[in-house]
Amino acid sequence: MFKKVLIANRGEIAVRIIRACRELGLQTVAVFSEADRRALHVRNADEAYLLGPAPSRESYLRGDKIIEIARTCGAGAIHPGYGFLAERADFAQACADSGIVFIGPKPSAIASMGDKAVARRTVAAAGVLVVPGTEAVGALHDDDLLAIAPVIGFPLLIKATAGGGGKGMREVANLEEMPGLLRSARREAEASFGDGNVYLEKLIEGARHIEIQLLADQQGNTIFLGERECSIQRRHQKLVEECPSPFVGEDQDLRNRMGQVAVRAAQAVDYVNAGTIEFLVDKDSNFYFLEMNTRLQVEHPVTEMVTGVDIVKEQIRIARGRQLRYQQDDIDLNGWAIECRINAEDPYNNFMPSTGVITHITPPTGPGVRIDTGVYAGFAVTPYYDSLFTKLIVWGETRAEAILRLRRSLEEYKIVGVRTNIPFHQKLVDSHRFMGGQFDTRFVEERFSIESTEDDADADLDIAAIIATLVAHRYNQRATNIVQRGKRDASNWKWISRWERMQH
Amino acid sequence: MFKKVLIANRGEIAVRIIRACRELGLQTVAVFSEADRRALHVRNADEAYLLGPAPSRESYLRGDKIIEIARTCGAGAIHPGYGFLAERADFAQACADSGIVFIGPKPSAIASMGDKAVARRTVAAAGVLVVPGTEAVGALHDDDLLAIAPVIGFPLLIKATAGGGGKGMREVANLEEMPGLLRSARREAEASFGDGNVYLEKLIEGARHIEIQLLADQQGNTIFLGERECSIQRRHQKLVEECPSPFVGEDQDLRNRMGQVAVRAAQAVDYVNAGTIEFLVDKDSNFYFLEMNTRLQVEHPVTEMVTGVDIVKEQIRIARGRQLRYQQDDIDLNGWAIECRINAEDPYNNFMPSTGVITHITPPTGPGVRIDTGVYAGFAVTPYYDSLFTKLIVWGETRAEAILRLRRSLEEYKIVGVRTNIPFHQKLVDSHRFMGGQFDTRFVEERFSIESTEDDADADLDIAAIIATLVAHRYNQRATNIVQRGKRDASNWKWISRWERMQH
Amino acid sequence: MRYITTIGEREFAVEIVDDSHILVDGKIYELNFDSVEDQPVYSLLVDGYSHEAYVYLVDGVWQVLMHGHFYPVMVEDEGEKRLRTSVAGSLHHGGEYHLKAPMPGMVVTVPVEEGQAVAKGDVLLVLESMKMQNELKSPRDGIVTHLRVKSGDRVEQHQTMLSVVD
Amino acid sequence: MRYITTIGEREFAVEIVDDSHILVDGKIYELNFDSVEDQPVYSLLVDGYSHEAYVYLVDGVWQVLMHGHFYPVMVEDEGEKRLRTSVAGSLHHGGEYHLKAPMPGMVVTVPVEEGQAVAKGDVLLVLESMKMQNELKSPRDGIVTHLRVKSGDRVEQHQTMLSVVD
Repeated sequence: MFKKVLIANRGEIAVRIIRACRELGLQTVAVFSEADRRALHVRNADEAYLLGPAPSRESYLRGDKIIEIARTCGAGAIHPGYGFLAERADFAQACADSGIVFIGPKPSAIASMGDKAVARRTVAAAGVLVVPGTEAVGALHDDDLLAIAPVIGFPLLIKATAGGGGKGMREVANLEEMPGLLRSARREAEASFGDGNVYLEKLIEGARHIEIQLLADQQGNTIFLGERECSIQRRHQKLVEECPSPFVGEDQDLRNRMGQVAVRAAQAVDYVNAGTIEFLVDKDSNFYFLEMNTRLQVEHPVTEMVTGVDIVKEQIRIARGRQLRYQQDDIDLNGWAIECRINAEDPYNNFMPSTGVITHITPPTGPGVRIDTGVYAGFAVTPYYDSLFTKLIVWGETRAEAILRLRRSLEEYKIVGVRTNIPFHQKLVDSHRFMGGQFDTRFVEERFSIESTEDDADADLDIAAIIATLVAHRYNQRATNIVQRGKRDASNWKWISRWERMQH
Repeated sequence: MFKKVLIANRGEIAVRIIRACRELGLQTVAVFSEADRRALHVRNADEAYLLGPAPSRESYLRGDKIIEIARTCGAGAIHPGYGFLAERADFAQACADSGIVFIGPKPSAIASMGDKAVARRTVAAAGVLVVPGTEAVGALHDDDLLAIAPVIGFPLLIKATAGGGGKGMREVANLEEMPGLLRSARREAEASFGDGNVYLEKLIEGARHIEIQLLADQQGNTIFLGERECSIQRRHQKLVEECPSPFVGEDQDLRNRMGQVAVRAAQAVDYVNAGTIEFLVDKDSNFYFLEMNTRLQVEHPVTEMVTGVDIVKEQIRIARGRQLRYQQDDIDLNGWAIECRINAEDPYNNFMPSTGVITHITPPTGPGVRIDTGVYAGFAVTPYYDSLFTKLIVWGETRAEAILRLRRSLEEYKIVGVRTNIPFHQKLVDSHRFMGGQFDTRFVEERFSIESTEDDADADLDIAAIIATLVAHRYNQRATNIVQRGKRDASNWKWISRWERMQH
Repeated sequence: MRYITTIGEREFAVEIVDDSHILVDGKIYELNFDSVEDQPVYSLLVDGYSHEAYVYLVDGVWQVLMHGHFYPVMVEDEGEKRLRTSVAGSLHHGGEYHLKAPMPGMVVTVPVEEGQAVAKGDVLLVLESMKMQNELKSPRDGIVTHLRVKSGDRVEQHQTMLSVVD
Repeated sequence: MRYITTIGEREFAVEIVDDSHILVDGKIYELNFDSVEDQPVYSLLVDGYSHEAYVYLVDGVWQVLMHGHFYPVMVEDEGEKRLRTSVAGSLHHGGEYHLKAPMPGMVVTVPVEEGQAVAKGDVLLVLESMKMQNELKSPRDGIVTHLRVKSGDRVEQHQTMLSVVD
């Protein structure tokens, strides 16, 4: 069986997968774009090969080149991570054709679940409820979609057929605005997946996004590892995930029913390896199949911390033909885990992406804290890839303990050089509705504002004034000194570069 | 009950305790010496007060000043951490006299266990086996000790009566060398504890150091949280600790017997709060009481990771008068944890302490990794305090998985600015005896050498040569350029400061 | 040194007495102020309390990020403050708005043309960065001028892409 | 540029061809070399393999710390190498040994006196740092001279505390 694994990805997930391989005694091969020579996955891997220029199309999406590298260096398997080539059936097939193990499901399963329209029909046929929407096959024209929309009813969602992660997704309130939204959705889908096809889905209001993590081996055993709550989203991008879901909570019956339906949906496509079934759950605990992600999820760590199962290692073991080491009865949920996605974006400037060299990091550590990251102090965050660069995951015996631990971790976390959404998470975690577990997928956009004034902020107004004045005072004094004396010596250069950092 | 806790300590343990307080919703007060203004515990606490100059005697050992600060700022409790004032019965008493809760045992229990000679008599009276040695009370003169030594038999150990952590401890092979060793042991004990008294103990050869973690509440419940293996030591300083012990392993009977004896020893002094009974265990699984540490241990995290109990939070709950949240039957050992103490010392230069500003840290992260630290990039490690500045703790489902995870974590861990003993840990973890769990307390000093040539080191000789040559080449080129052109501009200054760092 | 420090509606009269004392609205504070590793992270101990904040200077405003809250702060001496207050009215209206790239990226589409009238909130340009498409909107009514980019162009941070005038 | 690079008994003839090629004992390697954040941590990709090392320059020796192993490396051009080899004999013996403080600390005790004869391995001085007492021993036989410290003194790193001569 394979002894060397090529990781066809970058960032935190490439680092995560390299770690799993190392801990299994497997050799690791990184691939990288010109922008990523200094990236952590390149530093940590045993081998590393250049793919091409920074843009994904010329590097991380070059499946042909990646397979060629794997063959040349003798890697017997490829782990695709998430994004990029992870859900491309043609890539999985090309691996198989080259005698390389694709660490994931069979191409046929990726294809059935990857085309969201096919997926809906397949699972519906297996007796799983789906969210009402377009059921037609293949590429639908705008005319068709505009005609079907009123039948489904507004509000509805335009979604990318090849999609995921909120890319190419648009909410539509009425028929009038639909043509414009179709255009921008197709444009984004084309840019993200190389496929501009879209479909429609009814927008279930007040719904939660809850998903089931699955593991399936080649021997036909399929188990589920509890659920994850992923309702905290912005622009259809998940921001915070939990395991278990505060909505499911003690309702073991609901958990089991969702799990069993998820297993049935996976079995309907002969699913092998790790995968996730996403559901929308309404207030009355009715749940509807949304889509299946035929790959590792960003949020897998919360499940790992609560079940004790190392999902990435299990993926590799499955790909090596091993039987699952766990049966359904072995899976217990122990405690509570919450993940915050730390994105390079400015929460005070409409979440605009932020790039630059990270000059300093003080990470939170200590009991119950896990960080998955692809960066380090000195690394440059570039505009070419996703803004997610770090995940902060905490575990507690109870949800309350996990939240308190998250609060102290977010406060401890210092990142300088790019703006991050850490302040967003701090405000969110402090909100009463989050603490109470009372939120749906539209909570962040409709009921939450980072700008909202709160009592404790006012209390520190004088402290903010003092700090700003002291910094400004130092700045003025130093600037005067430099201008007056024209002293551009070593210590002043150091100071000047520091001020440059400050104005980032 | 108290709502604000003063932490009478510094470094990683002060940060650890602040975290526990925060996660319990308690206010925190740090104290600091002039050398520690920028320390992480000062940054992380809600309040922080200066104690005095850098030397411990003028700062962290100033119990009077600490109590005064606690009273002034309204802290209702003091957590002493380990070291400094943690095992000073007079300090615990002074807290009580000032109406401040000391988060630890009663002064009487500290006193009985703190005087090692009294401790030995007390637990022997409770039916616990002790290591043979001096049983006399009070201060023994050198003449007495030299007379008793041949009766106990050589080799033996001189140990500080007030001691712990290997300070003031000396091994004696014969009577001739004993007077000199007594002098140096007393000198070190005096310097470390302000008490030069020593006693003698037979050196049990081939023994392991295995200890039992205890928790006892004010209601009279005492439980043990499994054992820890602490045999990997150098100069009687622990370097690596595990939970469980590979020696005890599956021998649940031995574990229970040790645990029950430990509980009995603690109950003999009406013990309350967290504490540890240290045993020496010989090849035949006979175990002898060594001493009790009446405080939190450095190595408590391995127990936390395997039992899921947050020991520091439990200490605080106990101090608040709460009943233990666990009964003996609730305590399961799940998986395996190993801790490496990361010290600022140079393993290639006889483990000499290393000081300086830490300019860069890339910590290992990801699944199953915990770091407890008091430093960050930019912080100066000074010569005033212990060289332990970080603890790396890993968890795995099995010992094998934990070791593999430790290997990759040590390799990932980059610390620049001070030399660390990380390479020592890397070599140790790779040694066959460590992997096989076959070692006693003298293994590191007698059977292990970091200098030993190994095959894989030779394999990389050419790589080392290439890297050194490339760095030297860059250095020469740049130096030539600066000297020739006299260009001391901004970019050169940056470069010069970089070379200064390199020559640390 | 005396400053007038403004956060939103609140104004503070701040006097820096010496290295460890500051007077705020007549009240004296004892403090210990330090930066963390020459980074724009500051540690302030004031009357025993420990605070830590990021401070950035953006377009003349000190942005203080502390305990998860964001404070835009103006720090001025009396002369500066007077000047700003007296000219505020005349500067506020009129002039041009320059749309600068908030980050490096690629122009996806420019739905406006030179000379076109736009209303506040209209999309001027779509910029892609980090795989997200960001719609940049007009903060005011006006006419599009100086359109310097087209779709497919790569732009640097702070690069001016177009302007909107009255 | 050509260098003779020595690790223990092994000698490598190294020629730096260009930015991405190096010749070692006649064998060509393709490489990509970079430092991490201007720190003495270097990342080397050579023929696809990824290596990372700390490199420190101490007393003219390049200390390479890689994958948990320590390599003291001499890098010289041919002239330097010839010079060192030819004078090695004369430098090796005789002269003075200067005991320098390996770290900042406090002198606990000085068990030797000026003019005293010491043997290799004898303790010259006990230095306390980080709560540990470190015995500093003589690397050679000789006579103690230039004793500049006494117990209780604080010393800086690299400060010469005493010498041992033939």
